[in-house]
This record gives sequence, C-alpha cells and structure tokens, in this order.
Amino acid sequence: MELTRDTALWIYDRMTMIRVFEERVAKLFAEGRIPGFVHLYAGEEAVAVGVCANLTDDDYITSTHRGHGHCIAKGVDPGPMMAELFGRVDGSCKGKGGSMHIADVSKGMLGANGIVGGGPPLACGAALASQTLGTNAVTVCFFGDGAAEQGTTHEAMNIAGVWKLPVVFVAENNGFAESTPVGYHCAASTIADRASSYAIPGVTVDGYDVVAVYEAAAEAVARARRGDGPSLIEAKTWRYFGHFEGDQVTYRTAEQSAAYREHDPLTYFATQAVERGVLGRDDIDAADRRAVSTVDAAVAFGEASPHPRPEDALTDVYVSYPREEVRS
Amino acid sequence: MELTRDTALWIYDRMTMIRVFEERVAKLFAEGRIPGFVHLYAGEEAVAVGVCANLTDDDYITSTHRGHGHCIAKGVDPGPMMAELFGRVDGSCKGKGGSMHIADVSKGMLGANGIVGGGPPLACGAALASQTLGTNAVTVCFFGDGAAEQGTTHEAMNIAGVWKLPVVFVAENNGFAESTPVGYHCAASTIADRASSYAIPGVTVDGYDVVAVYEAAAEAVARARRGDGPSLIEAKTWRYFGHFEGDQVTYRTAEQSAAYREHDPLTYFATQAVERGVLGRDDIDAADRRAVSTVDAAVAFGEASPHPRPEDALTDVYVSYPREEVRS
Amino acid sequence: MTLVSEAPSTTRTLSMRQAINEALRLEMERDATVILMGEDVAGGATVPGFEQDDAWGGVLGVTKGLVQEFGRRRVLDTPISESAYIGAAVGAAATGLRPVAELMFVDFFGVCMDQIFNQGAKLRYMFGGKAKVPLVIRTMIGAGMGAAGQHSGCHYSVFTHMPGLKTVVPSTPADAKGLLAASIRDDDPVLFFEHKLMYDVTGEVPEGECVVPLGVADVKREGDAATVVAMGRMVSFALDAAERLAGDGVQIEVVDPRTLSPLDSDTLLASVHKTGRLVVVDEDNPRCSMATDIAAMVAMQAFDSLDAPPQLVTAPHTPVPFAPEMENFYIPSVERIVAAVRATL
Amino acid sequence: MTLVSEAPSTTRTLSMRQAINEALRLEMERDATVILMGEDVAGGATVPGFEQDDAWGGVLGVTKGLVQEFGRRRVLDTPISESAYIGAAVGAAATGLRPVAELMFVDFFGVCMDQIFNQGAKLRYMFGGKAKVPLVIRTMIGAGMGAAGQHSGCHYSVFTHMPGLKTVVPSTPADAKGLLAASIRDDDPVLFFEHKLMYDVTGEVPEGECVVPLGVADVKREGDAATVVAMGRMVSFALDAAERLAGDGVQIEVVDPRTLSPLDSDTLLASVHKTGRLVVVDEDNPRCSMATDIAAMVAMQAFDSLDAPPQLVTAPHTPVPFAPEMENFYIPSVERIVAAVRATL
Ligand SMILES: Cc1ncc(C[n+]2csc(CCOP(=O)(O)OP(=O)(O)O)c2C)c(N)n1
Ligand SMILES: Cc1ncc(C[n+]2csc(CCOP(=O)(O)OP(=O)(O)O)c2C)c(N)n1
Ligand SMILES: [Mg+2]
Ligand SMILES: [Mg+2]
Repeated sequence: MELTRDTALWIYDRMTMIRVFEERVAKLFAEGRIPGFVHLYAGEEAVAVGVCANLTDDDYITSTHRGHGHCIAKGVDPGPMMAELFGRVDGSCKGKGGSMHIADVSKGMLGANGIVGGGPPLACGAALASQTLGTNAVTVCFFGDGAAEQGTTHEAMNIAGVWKLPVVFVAENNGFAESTPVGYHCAASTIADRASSYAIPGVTVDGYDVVAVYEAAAEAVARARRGDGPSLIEAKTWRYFGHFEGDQVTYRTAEQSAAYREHDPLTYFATQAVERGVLGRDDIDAADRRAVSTVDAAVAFGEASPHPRPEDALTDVYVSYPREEVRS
Repeated sequence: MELTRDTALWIYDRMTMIRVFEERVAKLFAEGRIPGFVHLYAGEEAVAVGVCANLTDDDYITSTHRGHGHCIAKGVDPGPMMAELFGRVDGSCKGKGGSMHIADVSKGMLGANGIVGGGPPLACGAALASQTLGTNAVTVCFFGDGAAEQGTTHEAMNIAGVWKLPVVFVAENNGFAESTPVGYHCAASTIADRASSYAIPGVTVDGYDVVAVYEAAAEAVARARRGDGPSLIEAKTWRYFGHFEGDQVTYRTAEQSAAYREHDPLTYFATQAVERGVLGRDDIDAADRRAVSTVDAAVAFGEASPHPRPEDALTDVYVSYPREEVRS
Repeated sequence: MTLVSEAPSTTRTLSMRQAINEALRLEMERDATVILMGEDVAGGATVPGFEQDDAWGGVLGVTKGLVQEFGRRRVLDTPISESAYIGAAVGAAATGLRPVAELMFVDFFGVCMDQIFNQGAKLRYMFGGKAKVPLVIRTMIGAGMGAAGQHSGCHYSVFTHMPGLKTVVPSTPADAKGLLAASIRDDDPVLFFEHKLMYDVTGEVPEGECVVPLGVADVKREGDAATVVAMGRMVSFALDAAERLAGDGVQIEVVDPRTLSPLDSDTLLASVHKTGRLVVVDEDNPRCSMATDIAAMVAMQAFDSLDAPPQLVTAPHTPVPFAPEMENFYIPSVERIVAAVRATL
Repeated sequence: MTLVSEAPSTTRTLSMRQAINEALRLEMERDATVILMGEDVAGGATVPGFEQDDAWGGVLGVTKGLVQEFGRRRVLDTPISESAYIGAAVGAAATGLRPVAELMFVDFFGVCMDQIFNQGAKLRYMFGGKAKVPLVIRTMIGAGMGAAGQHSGCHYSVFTHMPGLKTVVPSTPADAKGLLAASIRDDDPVLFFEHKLMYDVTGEVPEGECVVPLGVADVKREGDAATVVAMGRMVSFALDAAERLAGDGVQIEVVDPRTLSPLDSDTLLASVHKTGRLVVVDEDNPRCSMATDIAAMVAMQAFDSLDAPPQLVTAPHTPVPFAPEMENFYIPSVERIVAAVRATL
C-alpha cells in the first residue's frame, strides 16, 4: 500500500463519515423525521472515497439516487446535506431537492439523480465544458449495475469515446437493481467488458478494497487529465441496507450479507493501515469520533434550520420569468 | 458455394428486383412523382436478400428508413409498394405511411421506421410474442451503423440476451450515417464486437457477398429457432445513392464509389453462379427481364390506383373511438 | 358506475391496490395472451427460492401474488431498459399478445416516449389500419409522498395530446378495476394512470368480472350550483369541497371524466348546461393541460350556458418540490376548490 | 418587432434559413462559450478535406458555413445519440458553456425527453436555484413536406407544459434572428421551433445585432373585428385570411405570441378586450394544445369581453398522413380560418 499518511487519513475519515451519516439517516427515517425515498450508501463507501481521493474541488462528479456517499466523498458539507434531507431552507438545495436530488455545484457535485441513467449524459457535458474551456478538470460518472442497461449509459460511453472526453465512468456493481440481480438484468453479467464496445480501457476492481479502487481511479483520472479520454471502472460492492428504507430485502440471504459484513471496507482498511504503520489505532478512533460529532452537529444544524414557506415552491424555476406565470 | 438452384434463383431474382425497383424510384423521384423523403437501398441488396433467404412468411423483420429492399426481400408485393410511394389508396399503407413507414404485416414486415433505433425494441416484442405463443418464428432486426449508437439498440440487444429471444440483429454498416462516417460516430468503429457486451455471438461479414451473408444468417436463424437466443451480424456494405434523394454526397469520393461498383453484389453473384454452373446466363437475363416487367407493372398499378380522399386522414387512428374526437 | 357485463351480485371493500391486482388476475385468467412486464413486477428473478414467488410484486406491491399464479413466463421482470421493454410490449401487441407493461413512475416517460407516441400510438395509422396495438401501460402519478421533482408528476396531458393513445385516470377502487379490465380488452394502446397516494384508499368493488367502458364520464355527486370536473385524486378533494359547500347550501356537481382520451364531453357539457358554471381541478401543471383542454372545450361548446368565467385549480407551473410545506402548497387543496367554486357564483 | 439593442440602421431581405444562420454566427462571434452540436450540423467529420469545411451544414443547410468560421471544436457533429448529446448540452450549460443543440426533427424528442424535461428543465429548481442551464435546443416542426408520421409534428405544447422550459416559435425571418439571439443569451433552457416549410420564406431582417425579447407578443396586423392568435407558419395563413376578410370589410387583428412560455397574455387579452372575439390557429394536434391553452386563458381572463365562443383551428387528433391530399387536409387552411372568424361574427 503506497498511501501517504495524509491520504490514508483522508480516506478513512471520509469512509467513516459516510458510514455514520448513513446509519444516522436510517435511524432518523425510521423515526419518521425524513420524508420521501431514501437510498443508503453504507457498504459502498470504498468506491466513492477511493475514487474521489483522486479529485479536487474543480473536478466534477455526477451521481445517482444513492448519492449521500458521493456528496461526502466530494466534500459536500454534512450540515446542509442533513438539512436538505429534512427539507429545510439551509439544505444544499433549500429543501427543494431532498435525498434524490442532493447537490452542491460549488463542490463540483452535479446532483444525485432520480432517473436511473440520468447522469452519464450530464457527465459528458461537464467534461465537454472542461475540454472546450481548456481547464484540466475531470468528471467522474458514478452509476449502478442496473443503470448499465439504460440506453443513455451506452450513448454516453460512446460519445465520450468519440470526443475523447475527460470522463471516468464508475459502475457501482452492488449485485442488484432493486430486487433484480445483475446476473439476470445484465446479459453478459459483467459491465467492465463493455468498455471494448467503445475502445476505452475497462477494469474490474474489488469495491470493498478502497486502495484497489484508489489505484484504478488514479490511473483513469490521470489518463483523462492527460487528454487521453474516458475509462470505465467496474467496482464490485454491496449495499448494507435495502434498496431504499422500507425494503424487506427478501431477495438476499442473511449468509450473503454476513459474508460481506465480514470484509467490511472500513475495518479492512483500518486494520491494514494500522498493521502497515501508516495510521495508528488512535487515528482511527479519532476519525470515528470526529464522524460522530460531525453528524451530531449536522443533525443539530438541520433541525435548527427553518422550514421553507409554502410559497417558496414558486421560486427558482427560472432565472427570469414573469412571476405570475409560475402561479397556477 | 452450397446453394441449390432454387435458392440461387430466388436470391438473384430478389436482388435484381430490388435494384430495378430502387433505380426506378430514383427516376420517379427526380421527375417529382414521389413526395417526401426517399432513402434508396441500391448497393445493399445482398444483405436483405442473403438474410431473408432464411426466412418464411411466418417470420418477422423490423426495418429502417431505408426499407424498400427489406420489403422486397421479405416478399412484399412491389405493386402496393409503388402505390404507397405514390400515396395512393392501394398502397401497402393506403397512402398513409409512404416510404418511411412502408409495411406489410401479413408478410411479417413490421414496417420501415422514421426513427433511427426505433426498430430494435419492436423486434424484441415480435420475438417475445413468438416465444410466448410457442410458434417457432424468428425475428430479424435490420439497423444501420448509425443506429448502433442509439440507446434503444443497446437496450434491445441486452434484453434479447436476458430473455434469450429468437432475434437476429443485422447491422447494415454502409460506412455512413448521413454524411457522418462510422469511423467517427462509432468509438470502436466495429459493431459486431458489441455482441460480447450481451454474451451473444457476433460476426462480421462481407455485405457485398450474398452467399457469405446467407450462410452467416442461416447459422444465426437456426440458433434462434432452436431457442438458443439472439445473435448479431455486421454486414459491411455501401449505398450507391446518397443518404436520401437530393443528397449531393460530397463526403464520398468518386474513387470510393467506383471501387464498390467494381464489386457490384449482383454481378459478382451472377458471375459466380454461372461459373459454378448453379445458374445459366439465361436464368440471369430472365430474372433481369422479370424484374423490369414487375417494376413496370408496379408503376402502372401505382398510377392506376386512386388518390385518397382528403378526409381519409381521419380514419385508422384507433380501432374504436368516438368519431368526432379525431376531428379538430 | 356503468357495468357493461351483467352486474355482479355482490361487492366488498377493497383498496385501490387490491382492485387493480384483482383486475390483472381476472384478465390474465380470462386471456392467456395477457402478460405483465416491468421492473420488479415480480422481483427476485433467478434468485433461488423465487422461481414461483415474488420478491417485491412491484415497487408498491400492486402486482404481488401474480407470479405465483401465472409464472415467470407471463410476469416478466425487466432490466432498467424502458425503451426496450415498452417497445417490446408494442411489438408483441402488434403480433398477438396483450401486454400490460408497467412504467414505474410516469416521470420516467422521457426515456421511452418514442416507443409510446411514435411507435405504439402511430403504428396502426402509418400502416393504413392494417395492424392494431392492444397494449396497456400502467404508470404511477402524483405528488404527496415527498418523492420530489422526478417521481411526483402527472403529465397525462402529454399522452392525451398524442393521437393514437387512450388515457385513463381512475379515482375509485371500483373504477380502477373496471377501467383496467376495459383497457386490457381494448384494441388500442392505453395509458393507465394510478395515483400512488390512492393505493390504500378503499371502496366497494364488485366481485368477479366487471368492466367500465372507456369514454364514459361518471357524475360522482349531483348538484346544480356549479360543475366541478376533477380527475384522479382530485375527485376526492372535490367531494370534500362539495361537503363543505353543502354546509352553506351550495350543491355542486362533481364530474369525473375517468378517461381523458376519448373524453366524454357530452356528460361534461350536460352538467355545465345545467349549472352554468365550471371549475376544473387538475393536479397536473397548468400549461397545455387537461384543465385548459376541458375549459376550452366548454367555452367553445357551452359558451351561452356559462354564467361565469371558468375557474382552473391546478398545480403551479413549477416542478414538484421536496419539503412537505412546499409540496402541500403545490398540490391543489380543498380550500382552493371551495374558493374557486365561490368565485363562479 | 421590438428591438432591445439600439435599432440597426439598415435591413435587407433574407430567408428564414439565412436569418437563423446569421443569428448563430453573430452570437458565436460575440461569445466564445456558444457552441453548436447535432447530427451533421457540419457533416463529414474526419473525412479528408472536411477538416474546416462542412459536408452538409445541417440536414436542410441551416448551419452551413459555420464550421468554416468557428472550427470543429465549436461546431460538433454527433453520433445518433440524442440523449447523450442533448444531455451533454445540459451538463455543459450547467458548467460554463452556452450550447445550442439541434434536435433535427421535434418528432425525435421521444428518444431524449428525459434529458430535456427532467434534467435540463428541473436542474435549477431541484438544486434550489444554485445552478442555471443556459441552453438552446433548435428543432424542426411542421407538416407539408410529405415527411409523414414521424417527421411532421409540432408538439411545442408538450414543452410549453413543462416547468423550467421556455418555448419560442418564430414566424418571420426577422423574428427568427432576434428571438434566437435572445434565446442564446437567456439563462434558462429554451426550445426554439423552426418550421421546415419556412426556411425559404424571405423578409426584411436588420443587419448586425438585434434581439427580440422573449415573452413579448407581436401584433402582425391590426383590426377590431376579431382577434386571431396564430403561431409559426400559421401566422402567414392568418394574414392571408385577413386579406380575404378585408375584401368583405372585415378587419381582423392577427397576434403572434412568438414565445409560448412565457406567454404574453397581456397583449393577447388587450386584443380580445378590443375585438370581443377569439380564433386560435395552431398546426399542432388539438388536445391539451396551445390552442386550448390560449382559449382557456382568454375564457378565464376576458370572459366578459367575449361576444362569441372562441374558435380553434387546429390539426385533427391524428398522426400526420403521407399522401399530399390527406396531409393538406390535416394542415389548418386559410379557408378554415376565414370560416372560423365568420363563425365568431
Ligand atoms: C429511468 C428509471 N427507471 C427506473 C427507476 C426506478 N429505480 C430507482 S433505483 C432503481 C434500481 C437501480 O439499480 P442500480 O443502478 O444497480 O443502482 P443501486 O440502487 O443498486 O445503487 C430503479 C429501477 C428510475 N428511478 N429511473
Ligand atoms: C432518432 C433519430 N435521429 C435522427 C434521425 C435522422 N436520420 C435519419 S437516417 C439517419 C442516418 C442513419 O444512419 P444509419 O443508421 O447508418 O442508416 P443508413 O442511412 O446508413 O442506412 C439520421 C441521422 C432519425 N430519423 N431518427
Ligand atoms: Mg445495483
Ligand atoms: Mg449507415
């Protein structure tokens, strides 16, 4: 493991932050304090964090309906995130988006997306802007195994190949699209191999090993920055919770879930880092404590934030529009 | 060449019929006797004919905007076809569809299509119906190289793989999508290789060699009939005319076109067939004469057919609907 | 409610979810060419133990239990490829099946609209009437769940606009059962809109076969003070408004078109001729909407009967916001309906 | 025509095609972040000899000559992947460019609608106003070319229905130039509808920079007998009808909204207050259409001014047929407009 102490610290810090955040959201949702649909990222932390460890605030990411982890990995502030899930005015989207549309353009996080396959074309656009404007920003497009069957994903990978766009496509293969296994919905049951359809590099990595993800992403991001075009990374992972909160998860066995929990990506990384002396036990404990206090503060921030006024529904539709028109 | 005399006769007969039909349409269009957009199939005859030589009237095909050749190869009567291009009541579609929607469901020809990539999902549906109803019909989906970049094509090949549908996908790679070369619009510049994305067989054949097409299709059709699922065939071909009538074709050189005309699929097949004694020169000449008289008769039939009444525009929208509703 | 087939003797209380599920079961028993397709309509495809069982039975459980009875060849889980499977439903409908495809949320129509409005809707016409497309697309509509901007729309106006499609929006469990049966038996492509907040709404539903014909509106409450035309979930809002107004001696007539295309304009016009006043309540966005469609039709065909300007109570021209306060403001309210009726008096 | 920037001294005769091309050229010269994308907008990408030249310049030549001046980095040919490149235009607009994407025919919207109405239109709202999407989608509409069922529709009603989008339908070369400039400079996503039969229509067009603001209707002919609201190609039909009626001493007012969202209802209402009569002429299908949208708005807001029922002259509720006789019947005619006006008198 080649990681510097700083990188290792950052990685663990973000992974534990995501874990604590998502477990708290599950609790808050169960208590009825969060409306709508909530899709949790717990179990998949190593993917978002391993990838985003290679990015700066100037780089972009597009996300999915399962976007909290991508936000935290990209540096979005947990306070406004929690406020958004609560639907408050200090939320990242002023309470207009909620979990499925959580975003922070100032951090290059171009939004969770309620449409499976909605992100890949947008990612090509952000990359096209960087290419045209001559910045050397890179865009990462996270999508699920189910999204791989959506036509937009195919079109986006091809056009990225045609235009040699600085995009990294990251397929988060957690084995299921809702209750449907990838072995059923994906005729070839591998996503990385699709790269050959677009003459771009494609690799499969263990999405439970954050260092493996980090290294694969480092190569793909460097390639994109060099102007050599897109890549596809398939990260094999697993979600700890149901598809969304409320899902009974009958389609997975306790054994399967236990087996994955066995190799929990956070514990695995922490153990390795400590064994190899890159981090100390105390670093891990401190990070865990930081995560808890940050999430406590985020919840407090969210609860303290005022509720929007009903008529706020009428603003932010357009930059400019005759006001009465948006009224019914 | 393993062809029986009957098959060889049928093949040449259909190829020359398509050629004569299309050249006549070009003339009629230039004379202003055919309205709308017309996309001619001349040069690509070996693909439609080589494939359809493996099909019966119970099998289905879906087509493209360049559909006349597919119709003739599938056994659609040139008379109603010409009447349709003229927009007459005896047209295959009673003058409502025209060239871009020419169809004959009674012959299993499920329509030309004005939407690039419109056909592949429909093809999966016809195949699903055969599979569900337990007939052993096969569906062939013709699509162009440009259509390969459409999301629907990707989705259809994947779902056909998932459901092991009796479909044969035939990519007609004529080198261009309008004025855009396949080398530009297709990141991998090969279509057959995409089969691996769906774990289905994929082959590339010389679309100018009708026997090669016939043999590749025979294998794919047999596989589908056996219930072993879909296949993808990429046939390399070339259109003699412009993208549509009126296209100046500045994007191709005279040399390129000449080189292709050199290996004209009809002459090539005729020469081979005669050399190997499968057919006689007289068979060829007779077929050519038959094609001319058939097309003459088709034109006469089309011209003799009455024009539709203006208000016929209001019929055939629904099987049942309160009449006044379709009026404006 | 009109019953075409001999009226069944008995009814019992069912939820909208149960009523839709029952209609699907009965039609599948009646006709072996009826199949279901959609994401997780059974769920758990190829998962050991789920060969003849469903893991989900639809995201909100509407198709639960059907795979047990009809098996996975007739209840097909699909990849997330709406264009492919809805297009396949169109192709299968043109070649001998009667598919019932599920578009989970209507907000997803943007990924598969071509197969719906250009292929399914126009195939018959473009082929000169020589084919038919007996297809039903079931889809969820409506705000009120905190599902935000891409899971809460209605947009039935977009499909009603399109020639070749029929559009159905049930407002009661009994109507849902009867209209879905009629839609499945219909030889044209039908979009069937189910409001996600109504699945647990209960009502009396006839046992056994019952068919509510398409194109026939239903007067849900009679009155002579004003005609209130409402669709889907808005019908119950209109009935609540009617109760409140009745308290002040104002008796409004609540008319539910039930099918938007074809639209039973005769029934709507008859009511306006009687009341002289029109209020249209529509949860969809206001521009080029069913609300404007009905108001324009009435203004043209019952101009002399109208004693006051038509009033439209609709969602605003905005996406659906997430926070409950804003979402509730977005949804037409009983108060706004009452006010609109008063404005016509 | 309203000119926002200092009115240019001179005009000259241009075709609609030339006027649109000129607007694109001027805006690309003015702002380096403006790029064009679409199938064959240049044509011949990577073909030797076409590095700085176009093989097509758009299927009907509207973008011809632009790649010569701006190069292939700003005039991008695309694969046939509307979702990918229109979605890319949305993403690029949110991150610093002002893309002008071409959807060749509006009838193709079904393969990319999600990126238009769910992503481009709602991104700003769902992000709480913290992003903007300065995007223009140019697309061809209209029947009359024998292009049949999948290349001849209008459907601007569908986009006008969608919150977050602006919709523009020019009826003259000068309006086309000024409205396209305004659309490109606008910070919201704009759908710009060009009628394929009008590209060769000529008219006086100001030289140099000219901007026609969005949301401002234009009275194309003044009159007091009746208000005829018409869009796109129907404006010229309405003006022809006005000539015929003038022969009988009937002076109608022809109002062109020019932008459908936002709609300049004040100008429309002012005209109806004056004339007391409304005819809406719309080439789109009739249900949930702009025709019903405008008729409903007028019925609600100018009820007391209306002396006769509104009349709608639209296409029928059918796809567009191929044969010329049927296609001409499908398209609203001058005769039908004249008859509709007479029916209001
Ligand atoms: C176009 C579209 N179709 C269907 C859905 C409903 N849906 C939401 S998430 C989901 C499964 C996505 O699976 P995957 O891409 O593997 O992501 P995961 O949930 O496993 O992270 C589905 C079908 C949707 N939101 N959008
Ligand atoms: C969805 C869609 N996009 C664009 C078009 C316009 N168009 C018609 S044919 C064509 C090129 C098709 O190329 P290809 O698939 O290779 O078929 P070919 O014309 O070469 O036979 C295009 C872009 C269309 N009809 N439909
Ligand atoms: Mg998944
Ligand atoms: Mg081609």
